[in-house]
Amino acid sequence: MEILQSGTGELTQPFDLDEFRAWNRKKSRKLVDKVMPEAEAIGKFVYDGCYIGTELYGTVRCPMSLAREVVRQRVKDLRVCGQGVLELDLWLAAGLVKKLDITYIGLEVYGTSYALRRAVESGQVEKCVEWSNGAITWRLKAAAMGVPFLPTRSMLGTDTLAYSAAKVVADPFTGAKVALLPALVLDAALIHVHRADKYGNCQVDGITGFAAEMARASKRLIVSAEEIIPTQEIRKYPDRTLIPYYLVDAVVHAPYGSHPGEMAYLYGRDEPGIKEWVEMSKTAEGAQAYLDKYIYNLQGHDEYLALIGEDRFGRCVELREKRE
Amino acid sequence: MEILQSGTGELTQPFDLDEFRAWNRKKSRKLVDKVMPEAEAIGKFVYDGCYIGTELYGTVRCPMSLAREVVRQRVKDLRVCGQGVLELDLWLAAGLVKKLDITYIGLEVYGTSYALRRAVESGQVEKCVEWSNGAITWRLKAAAMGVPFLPTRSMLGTDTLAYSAAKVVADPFTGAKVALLPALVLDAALIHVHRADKYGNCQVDGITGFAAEMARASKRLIVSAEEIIPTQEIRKYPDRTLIPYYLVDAVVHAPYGSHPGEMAYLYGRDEPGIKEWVEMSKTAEGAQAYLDKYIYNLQGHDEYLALIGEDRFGRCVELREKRE
Amino acid sequence: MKEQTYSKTELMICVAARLFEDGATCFIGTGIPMLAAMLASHTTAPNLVPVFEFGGTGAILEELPRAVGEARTWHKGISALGICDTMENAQRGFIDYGFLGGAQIDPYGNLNSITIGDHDHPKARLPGSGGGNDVGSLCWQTVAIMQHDARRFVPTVDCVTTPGFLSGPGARETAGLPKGTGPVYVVSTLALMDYDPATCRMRLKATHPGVSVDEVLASTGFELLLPARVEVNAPPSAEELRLLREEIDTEKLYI
Amino acid sequence: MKEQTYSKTELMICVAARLFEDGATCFIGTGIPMLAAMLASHTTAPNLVPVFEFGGTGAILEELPRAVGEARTWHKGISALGICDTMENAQRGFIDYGFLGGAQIDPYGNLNSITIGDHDHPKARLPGSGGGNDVGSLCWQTVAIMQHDARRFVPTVDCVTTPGFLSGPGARETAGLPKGTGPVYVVSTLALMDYDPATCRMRLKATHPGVSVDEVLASTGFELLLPARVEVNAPPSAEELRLLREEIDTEKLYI
Repeated sequence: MEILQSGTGELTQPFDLDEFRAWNRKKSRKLVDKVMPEAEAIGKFVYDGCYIGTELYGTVRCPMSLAREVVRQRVKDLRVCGQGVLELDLWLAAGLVKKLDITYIGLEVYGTSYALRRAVESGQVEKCVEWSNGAITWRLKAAAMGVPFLPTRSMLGTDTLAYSAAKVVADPFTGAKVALLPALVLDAALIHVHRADKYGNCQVDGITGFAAEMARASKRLIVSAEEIIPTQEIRKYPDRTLIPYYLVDAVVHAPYGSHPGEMAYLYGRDEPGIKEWVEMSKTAEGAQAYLDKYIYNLQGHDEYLALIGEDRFGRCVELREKRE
Repeated sequence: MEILQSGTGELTQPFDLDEFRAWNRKKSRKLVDKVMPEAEAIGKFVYDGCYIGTELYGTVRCPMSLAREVVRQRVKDLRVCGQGVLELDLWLAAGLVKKLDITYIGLEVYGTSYALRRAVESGQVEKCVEWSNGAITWRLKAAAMGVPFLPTRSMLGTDTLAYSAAKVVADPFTGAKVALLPALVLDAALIHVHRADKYGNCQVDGITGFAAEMARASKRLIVSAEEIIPTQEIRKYPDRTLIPYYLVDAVVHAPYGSHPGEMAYLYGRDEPGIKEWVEMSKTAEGAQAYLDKYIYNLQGHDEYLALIGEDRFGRCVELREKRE
Repeated sequence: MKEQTYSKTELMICVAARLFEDGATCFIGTGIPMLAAMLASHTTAPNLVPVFEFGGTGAILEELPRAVGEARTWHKGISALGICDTMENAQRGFIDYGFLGGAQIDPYGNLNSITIGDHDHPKARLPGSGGGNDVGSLCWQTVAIMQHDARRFVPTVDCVTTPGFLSGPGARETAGLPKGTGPVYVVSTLALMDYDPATCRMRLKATHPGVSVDEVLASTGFELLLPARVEVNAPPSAEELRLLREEIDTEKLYI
Repeated sequence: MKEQTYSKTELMICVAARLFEDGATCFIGTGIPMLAAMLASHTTAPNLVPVFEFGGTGAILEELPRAVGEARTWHKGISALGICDTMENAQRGFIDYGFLGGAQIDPYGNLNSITIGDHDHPKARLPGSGGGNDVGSLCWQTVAIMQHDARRFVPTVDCVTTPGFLSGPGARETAGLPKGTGPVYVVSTLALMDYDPATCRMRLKATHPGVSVDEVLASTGFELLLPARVEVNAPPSAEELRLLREEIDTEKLYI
């Protein structure tokens, strides 16, 4: 296969599809109760140096309670597939991240991430390998499909490609140039859903982002759910199962698990909560104070819920998207 | 790109992704009423020599009423992407098919298709290019993704590959062999759904087969629906939209449109109806008599509904899958 | 136990059903594999996870599916998605077993369901590869279920539709098929076969009750390897027959 | 009509909003593009089909989205699927326009949002490519919305994050990007720019009211082409301002 161009970025997480297949072969297909506390789930499946990803944004259906637990347990040297807002900001501010396959880390309407700037400009993050959002998703999709790569017509001709680990080849059918995106298999993934049963069968309302792809591209999958439902409900609507149980290693019950972000149809964004991070993260000291207040000083998500309080959650619930 | 092996099968439908992009650019994004009778839909969008596909099986959520209309209009020299039961049998028996990208055509529990045997063994079907079910779906998926090919680890080392138009190359990341499946863009596709609005936004219950992929891989898409629903219902549950309106060219209202096949949660298979075809299709004359009785002698689906009658449909409704 | 009569097909289904591993994911093709899977899920493999091509996974098999896409393939199931989900699960290594049929099989377990005779001018056009090739390529272990006669058990299949061991040891890996995959058993109307690990050739494992080794050999169009000891399969139990006749194939589609 | 005061940002949003084609599919990035799209859908482009990265298509923009995945991006929408649906729609040619921002832009419309300075030892680490590269690669026409000063309008961007015309005529096609795609406009705080078809270089099209051509040129770090006649953009209408202030950015996030 003649390579017309190779991105100079490191393949941060080398892959071997047969090894991934062998891993998947060992995962149990039995219906086993996987409900456990967040501390146990993160303690068991997220480890120093592991390659990890979170699905959707810190402000949208994001496993924020799990992301906070990763900080609380001070897991180090993470390699992260990075598209995120608050959740990756917390990890960067806590100094947990060593390498990034980065697509976008920022504060959306509030601009550039201060935590990202500090972590990268200081050299604390050792490597940034660049990708587009489409590309990183297609990399997960390649792993989810069980193939070594997927082609795309995106990224061609740019430095995004030059600083990636993609390769450009000529399509053998038409001769057209395409970029090949290597499959990305995660060591661990965190995904937050509306509902799951105790075995890990998951349903999501609204957009599905890249949950289906990331769930299938991960060796270990920790799911947090707003609600734990009976399996009977899953079996009644099997066409709503976005993530089947056999992909899942842990199910964590996490009401308001996306706070201060939103959960469609359940609660809206907590804008003051988001702005608090935006303001405090402007300095390293402020960020540290935020981590103390919302993570290190708390035992877990239950204490976080108590700290935020029913009043504030109530206001978020009022702001929820409704089916009309 | 070094080619290690090339299937000897013809690329029955050559493709050019930029031409497909240009086609898609011209498709209207406006919300326009596309409801029309089946005769008009087939007359407008299915033409002699076109490359066509149907989604799912003749016995399962299959656009049987549209498939019968294709026979009624005696559209000739069809090139067909073939995975089917009753619907493709009807086309083969009616002598409409010139070339097949075949994966499976048979009668499932009732065995080999007599119509297929007659059509191929007599030379009436000029070419059979072989694929696996996975491969043909991934070919549609490639087109749906807008890429020239998708890799797979299926088909390697077999005559299925040798008689296909796939190519084997070495993965440039790991050196492993993979088969590349060329994108397949259909001239026309027929898909039957549970519900659609007048613009063509579609919902399906139960398995989705390859509807999402085929809808996105087709230049013209004719949808038949058991029920036409208000767009308000679509906008209330946008997460149920499997096929968005901008892909759709015609919406045909077709209650019991999958008969004698089933429609999950609405009606079950009409086993005697299926057996009637199995028996009659054993001979060319029998098949012809069936076509006369159920297609040529009728003006359209309304007359078909009258011929079958409410009693028989009622029995099928009793046999439907229920949510429990 | 009172002796019961049973058909060759019933026996074959029972022998196949006993091969299902409890708690394993099994890709179920049309026909006999469906009956065997359903029987297994009612007997020795209650935690079997059936996987059907067009998207149904984890169905409770209360009624026999007659098509790989009908609602019975996801009845009270875990998920009802699409063919890509299923095939990509297999490609990613999540499907333990595949149960398949074919018109011809060769000593290496390669199956043919494309044509008898020349591909472009066939004597008989068969249904085509279907999901068979994907199952044979991508599932960890495949089990073929076949009528047993010398026209079906042939030295060389007219088309290799579904890969067995291809030309022998190492051939799958050389072709690029996933590591560690391949055929494990053939269940026929006469016997149960496995494969010799050294040569990858089909080997008799156990005859059906009342069938002699000679009859099996005479009905096989190639040299079937013989182990040191040929076992004999147990006949269908009364309960297996009752399930098959009264709960599984109530419409007598197969038995 | 009574004269109204307005900010540069408000004017920029109005000029951008007027570029939306009614009935077109538009990929909307975070920030100013969201306000412009919402304003357009309330004025000249009621049949606009907004497309948001993580799966929302055809939303009715009743409230300003603040994130490209929040529920407002599919509120009363046509479909709420995933990022693959959206990106693959673009790759397949279904997205007419993309509205984008960036930290730097060069004469060929290439955008940078990766780093200022050396990639591996940056002076400033920016958010990254995000969906920008996909939009610039795959949508038919892209419109950049930028603050206008010489630090942002630069002769060469530090990283080509999102492709404009790359190095000039034919470069996109040579690189393999889809035929017929590319940047069409830049809306800045000072002016509206398009591109000269012969050279693919940025060209002044219309200044904002009260802004001189010289001011635009002085704020541009490269030679901006001048057409025979430079137009002047209409100021925001009273209705545009009312919509922006009272219905769109009610939380004053941007204006």
